[in-house]
Amino acid sequence: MTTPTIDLPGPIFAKLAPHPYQLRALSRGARTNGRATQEPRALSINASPLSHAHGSALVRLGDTTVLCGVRGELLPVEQIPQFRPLGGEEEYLEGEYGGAGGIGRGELRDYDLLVPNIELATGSAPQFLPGVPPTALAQTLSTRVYSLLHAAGLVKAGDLRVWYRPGEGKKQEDGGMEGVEQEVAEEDRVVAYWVLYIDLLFLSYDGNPFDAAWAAVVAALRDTKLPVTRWDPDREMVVCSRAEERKLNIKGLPVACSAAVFMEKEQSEAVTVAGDGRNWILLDPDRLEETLCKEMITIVVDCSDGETRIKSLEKQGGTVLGRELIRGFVGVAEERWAEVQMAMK
Amino acid sequence: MPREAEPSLNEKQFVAQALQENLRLDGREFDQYRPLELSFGDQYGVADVTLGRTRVLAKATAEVTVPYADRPLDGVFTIATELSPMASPSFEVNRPTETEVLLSRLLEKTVRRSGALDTESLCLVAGQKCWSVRVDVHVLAHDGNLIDASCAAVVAALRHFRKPDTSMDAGVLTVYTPAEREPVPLSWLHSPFCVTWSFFGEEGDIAVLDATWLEEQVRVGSCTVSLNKHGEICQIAKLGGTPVDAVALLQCTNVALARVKEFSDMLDAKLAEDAKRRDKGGFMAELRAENDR
Amino acid sequence: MDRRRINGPAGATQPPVFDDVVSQGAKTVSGRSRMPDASRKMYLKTGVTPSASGSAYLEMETSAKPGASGLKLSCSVHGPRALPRSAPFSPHIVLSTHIKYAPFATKQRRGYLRDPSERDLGIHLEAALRGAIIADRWPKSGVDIIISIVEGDQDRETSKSQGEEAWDMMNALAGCITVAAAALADAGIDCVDTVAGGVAALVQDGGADSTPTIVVDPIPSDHAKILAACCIAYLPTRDEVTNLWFRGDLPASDMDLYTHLVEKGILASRNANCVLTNCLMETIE
Amino acid sequence: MTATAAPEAALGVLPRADGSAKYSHAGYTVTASVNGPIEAQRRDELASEAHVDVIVRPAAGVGGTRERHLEVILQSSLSQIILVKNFPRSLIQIVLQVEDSPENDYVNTKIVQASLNFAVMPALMQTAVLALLSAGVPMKATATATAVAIARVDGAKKITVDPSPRDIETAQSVHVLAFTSHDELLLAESEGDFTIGEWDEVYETAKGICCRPAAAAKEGMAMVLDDDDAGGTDMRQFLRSTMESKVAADLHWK
Amino acid sequence: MTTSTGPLVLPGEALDPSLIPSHPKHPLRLGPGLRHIPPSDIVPTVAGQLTTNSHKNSLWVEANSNRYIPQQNDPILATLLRTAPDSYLLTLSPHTAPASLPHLAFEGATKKTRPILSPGQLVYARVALANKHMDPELECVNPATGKADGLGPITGPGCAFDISLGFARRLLMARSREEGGVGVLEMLAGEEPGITGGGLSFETAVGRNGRVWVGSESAATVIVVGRALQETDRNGLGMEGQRRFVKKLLREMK
Repeated sequence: MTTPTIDLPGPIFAKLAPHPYQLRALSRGARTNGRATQEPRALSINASPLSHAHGSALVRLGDTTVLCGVRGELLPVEQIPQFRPLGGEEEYLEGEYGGAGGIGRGELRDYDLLVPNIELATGSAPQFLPGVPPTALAQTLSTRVYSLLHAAGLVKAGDLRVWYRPGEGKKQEDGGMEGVEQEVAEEDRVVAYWVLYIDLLFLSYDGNPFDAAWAAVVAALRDTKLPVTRWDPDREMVVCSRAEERKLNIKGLPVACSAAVFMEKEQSEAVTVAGDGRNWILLDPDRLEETLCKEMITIVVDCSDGETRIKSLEKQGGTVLGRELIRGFVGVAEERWAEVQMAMK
Repeated sequence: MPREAEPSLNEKQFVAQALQENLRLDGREFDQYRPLELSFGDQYGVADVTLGRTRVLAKATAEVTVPYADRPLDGVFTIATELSPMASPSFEVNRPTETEVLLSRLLEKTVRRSGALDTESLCLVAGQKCWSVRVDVHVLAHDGNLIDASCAAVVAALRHFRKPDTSMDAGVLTVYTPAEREPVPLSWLHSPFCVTWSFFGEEGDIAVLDATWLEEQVRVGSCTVSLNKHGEICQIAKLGGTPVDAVALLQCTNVALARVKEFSDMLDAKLAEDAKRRDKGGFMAELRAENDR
Repeated sequence: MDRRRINGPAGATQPPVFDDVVSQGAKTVSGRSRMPDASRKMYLKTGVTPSASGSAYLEMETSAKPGASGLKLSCSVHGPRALPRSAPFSPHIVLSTHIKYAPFATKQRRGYLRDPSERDLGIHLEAALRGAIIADRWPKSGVDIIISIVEGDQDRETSKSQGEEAWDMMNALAGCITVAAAALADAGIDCVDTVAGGVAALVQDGGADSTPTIVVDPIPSDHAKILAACCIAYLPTRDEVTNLWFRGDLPASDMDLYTHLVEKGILASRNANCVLTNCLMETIE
Repeated sequence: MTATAAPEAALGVLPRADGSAKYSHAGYTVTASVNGPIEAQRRDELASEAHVDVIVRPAAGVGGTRERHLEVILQSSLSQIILVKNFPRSLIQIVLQVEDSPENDYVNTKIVQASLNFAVMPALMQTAVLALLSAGVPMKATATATAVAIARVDGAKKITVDPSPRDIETAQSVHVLAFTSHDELLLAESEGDFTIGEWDEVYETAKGICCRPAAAAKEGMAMVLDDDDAGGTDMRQFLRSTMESKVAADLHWK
Repeated sequence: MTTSTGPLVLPGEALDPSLIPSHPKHPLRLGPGLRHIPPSDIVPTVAGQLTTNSHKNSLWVEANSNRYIPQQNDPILATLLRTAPDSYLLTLSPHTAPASLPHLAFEGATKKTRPILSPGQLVYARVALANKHMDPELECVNPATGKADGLGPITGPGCAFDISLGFARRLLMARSREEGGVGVLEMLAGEEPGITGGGLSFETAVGRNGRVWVGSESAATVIVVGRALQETDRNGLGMEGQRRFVKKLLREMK
């Protein structure tokens, strides 16, 4: 495909032939949305806009607007079929954040204490009309948020445990698997868990949903305050105090940074073969750009404690982004991190 | 929706005519099964059954769950049959076809309703906790007679399966991981099998066992008899099709019994053989468990 | 179990139970701070969803009572667009309205599947708008009007203890009508007039034998008892009511009570209409 | 069964599919069927190229959002190596049935919400590629994939190839990488906590497994069986030898 | 023997230039399984054995598969799906878009004399037109001579059997016994000394789309021939194996 010689008005050209349109813009040094290739949209975060949720955040990334509400509900241990009390509190201490520095471990995952879900079908964009089951995109986003929540160990399992301490303070020096067998009523024990329902609602969709959604999740969790709880032995239930609330201890500040690769050749045909043309890496792609790009990358970094830790790296759909480009992209992500950190304040 | 390819008129006519001459395209006798092969996976509860070019994989699993309110003393037992496009592009996920519905119903009646598995033994804490045993049936290749093959696979998988060991003391339930204690078999009451007859000819007077996909598309009717080696019939299903003489049906069930006996013996043999193979493995597991403590 | 969503724990989770509510079941009446005819402040903004043909966001000033927050609505309009080939011929535009509470919109967590009350709201909204749109301007085409109730008007606990969710739904509906009208205008879909919603209620604040009074834009938690209420969709310049939803029972003593109630409802929607027109003016300038 | 065993594969295991493969490695066993090019349904018909449809089915329980995610990743990667342009408006359907995944003896797994760990990805990718080859679907290149985990074992860093579920539990980060036969990075998925330096090491390790130069491999079939963690299995050579035996069988008559 | 067989090639692999034939006069002809990437790259797209014919100066990848992709002039065995105003629609292989066969593309067919075919009818035809952007078109008459050359609707007792595409190709070879290594037909026809009970009378029509028609008055014969062909194909029987199997079949017939 070549750029037509007749000069159509932008919008029409964009509609008729989006790819050449974008290509022409890029060869002139800017994207169709006027941004430079490595220029993200401004990110604004506004904390606790909701009053019924325990924590919430509204995130705007250009014309992408997502609202996240975190709500805690209580899960009594007898409601957990596979529940297994560990020994004394010491046992719980190892593996606080999603467990033993490892991923996919501990109560958070075993008991499904974190329940993120993303709703796109709010008319947030013409292709997302309600009344249909979640699209593959919505499901993929939910899964990515879910995995990252656990992998990044954002939430502390300890924050979600509800203890019953008959003899306040006094502790048995007894742990280990066998500790389970002789469970004494008087021992301190976990009676319930908080389950965090993390619901994300897209009010407006203009590309790069993951970065926006993840920022909203982090902001909402940082904003989350759960009521202080105690176990009422007589009524055998967990009672919450209206007065006292406790903030969650959120570990670090992981920030997601996504980009898409725009190929000169509209068809990915000549991949792997010499002369597959120029390509541009578009940071924070918008809706139009997403439809024109096959290869995507998302890096989640956390620079809170000095050095850059990577929490997640996802690259798929192409072969342009090799080792060097990815290394370079980490730098871009670091810059993004600083910006988002400011927005979080 | 890509529809299933119909065989040509010529083929249909030929199959029918050949049967009239006591001939089957693959040279089998009317009451002869294709070679049935059964193999178990590395893990407990995985059975792979092939019947000629038909292949079915069944996997049994168990997890602790909350019993149904109306049956506090029973465990949960489900058989999931979801045909994927792997069997044929004409199957779509989340779009049950008639084949799929029929299959799951027959398995339900044959295995579940016939009480092959003692569901009361799955109860852990009355009304609170019980085992949920689940068998997933995966049809990998479909060249006719899914029902018989699937049923054999399900029964084999469940007989082969081991669920985690548990203990109750001081009202506290402990479910042991395989590392802590060797898993234990299900309490199994009897092994039913399905035997499906296909009928051909105007009066459906030609009865054929283990029809191939081509034969199934030509047949005028079919009848599935489910029974165990003691000759106890769990169900008989003749869903529509050309009416068939009752006496002939009886004859069918007698032949069916013979086949089922063969299946049972074959399964027992295979299980024994597999147990021998695992014996060492089991011992290793014990050791592993020891070290863990 | 929904295989297309992340389902959380198998066992049932319970919303927190608070020490105070456990003891006292009776509901606290904060008392109404506004004049009977005054509606709450309303914030309205169009064009919040650029990729939609039209959109609007509406927010109601939060009432004094803690825990009970204001109404927050987001509406997007898609279309008019050609109906699918399968659809039967229609000489006029086909409205499809869709109202959904966000999971975090209310005290009790809402599911993702639409419940009957949400469907009802959708039907009322459809009726209210049909009277306003010049439908025959787009034969064989359809338009989707989608409203997310980001935050419900009332905390459901109280409304539950009252056993009268309907009052909340009426307030919600009034808001939905107004925000939808704004979004339609933003989408440039011709209407005969700007429709807006309003609620009026017959309340009894001073015990059982006190004389009931009529207030506009009621907040259930402000009042001891709501006897009846009506939600009205109203076209001011044409002086037409496109949808009227009445609920409750009126004392037989006063025959005109119903008429008064409706009049107040119209007043309420007039109030809303001012905000609406102002908002649209601004966008034009 | 054991995670260190060399990969095994059989082609054409499903008689009625256009192409099929059964692949077991690192405790995973996956069977794949490929059908196509066949007629695409209206909704996913593409005017200028074939629609690649990937379906991932867990061994037990119903598939959920996690499976959709895996499907999306595989779909976008495989359509890169398949010559989709050759078959406009058609469908190439790949069904991946997980038969076995390594069990973690230290946990009792949950089934109802089956959620495949993404360490299954290499097995899925490899099986899909083999099935595509067996179906003779025209491709630009082949691909090889592997999984790598980084763990801290008493302070020291330990890189594990083809980690077991136990390894993954205790790992600090887990990585899945896939390369085309032209040594290009086709897919990279990592989660956990790591530095770019660590990722580099992972990259090197993975590349060593997926893209060992043929020259090195030529030093005898022994390479296929070698599976020490240092070198790891030579996936490319494995692919080659698998296809060699398939083609030899097909062309026995020559 | 002008055709020489090269090494195994995988999609995307670079070819050893020495393997590419260079005939002074004839232009280089690329067969199936290869694509030319301008300017001068020749790259395999399927896994198979690189085969060259120095005489024709042609080069292709020998492989076997099940999914038929229409090629011009291929003889095929198709099933009639339905009748369109001026043509018949036929299926070449399951789940693919139907091919069209004009009503007048039969020997001596006119509006009046054209054969009337009913759905399900098997037709032996030739692919007249095939390209990736259009559904294929068939003909039952040689446009040059106007003769049927044995093409047309298949009548008379007999049955069609599925075979692999590679096997169909072998059967269609001019000297299928010597080049293709298929001897069962001669053996059954009793043209092979040392095989008693042969001399069966039957006819066959081989379709490139992996279907072979066996016609005979005796159903038993049809079945025996069909089984012999399928067995030879599926279990890759060599000459000796074929001989043994044929003997077995003939014994059973008694």
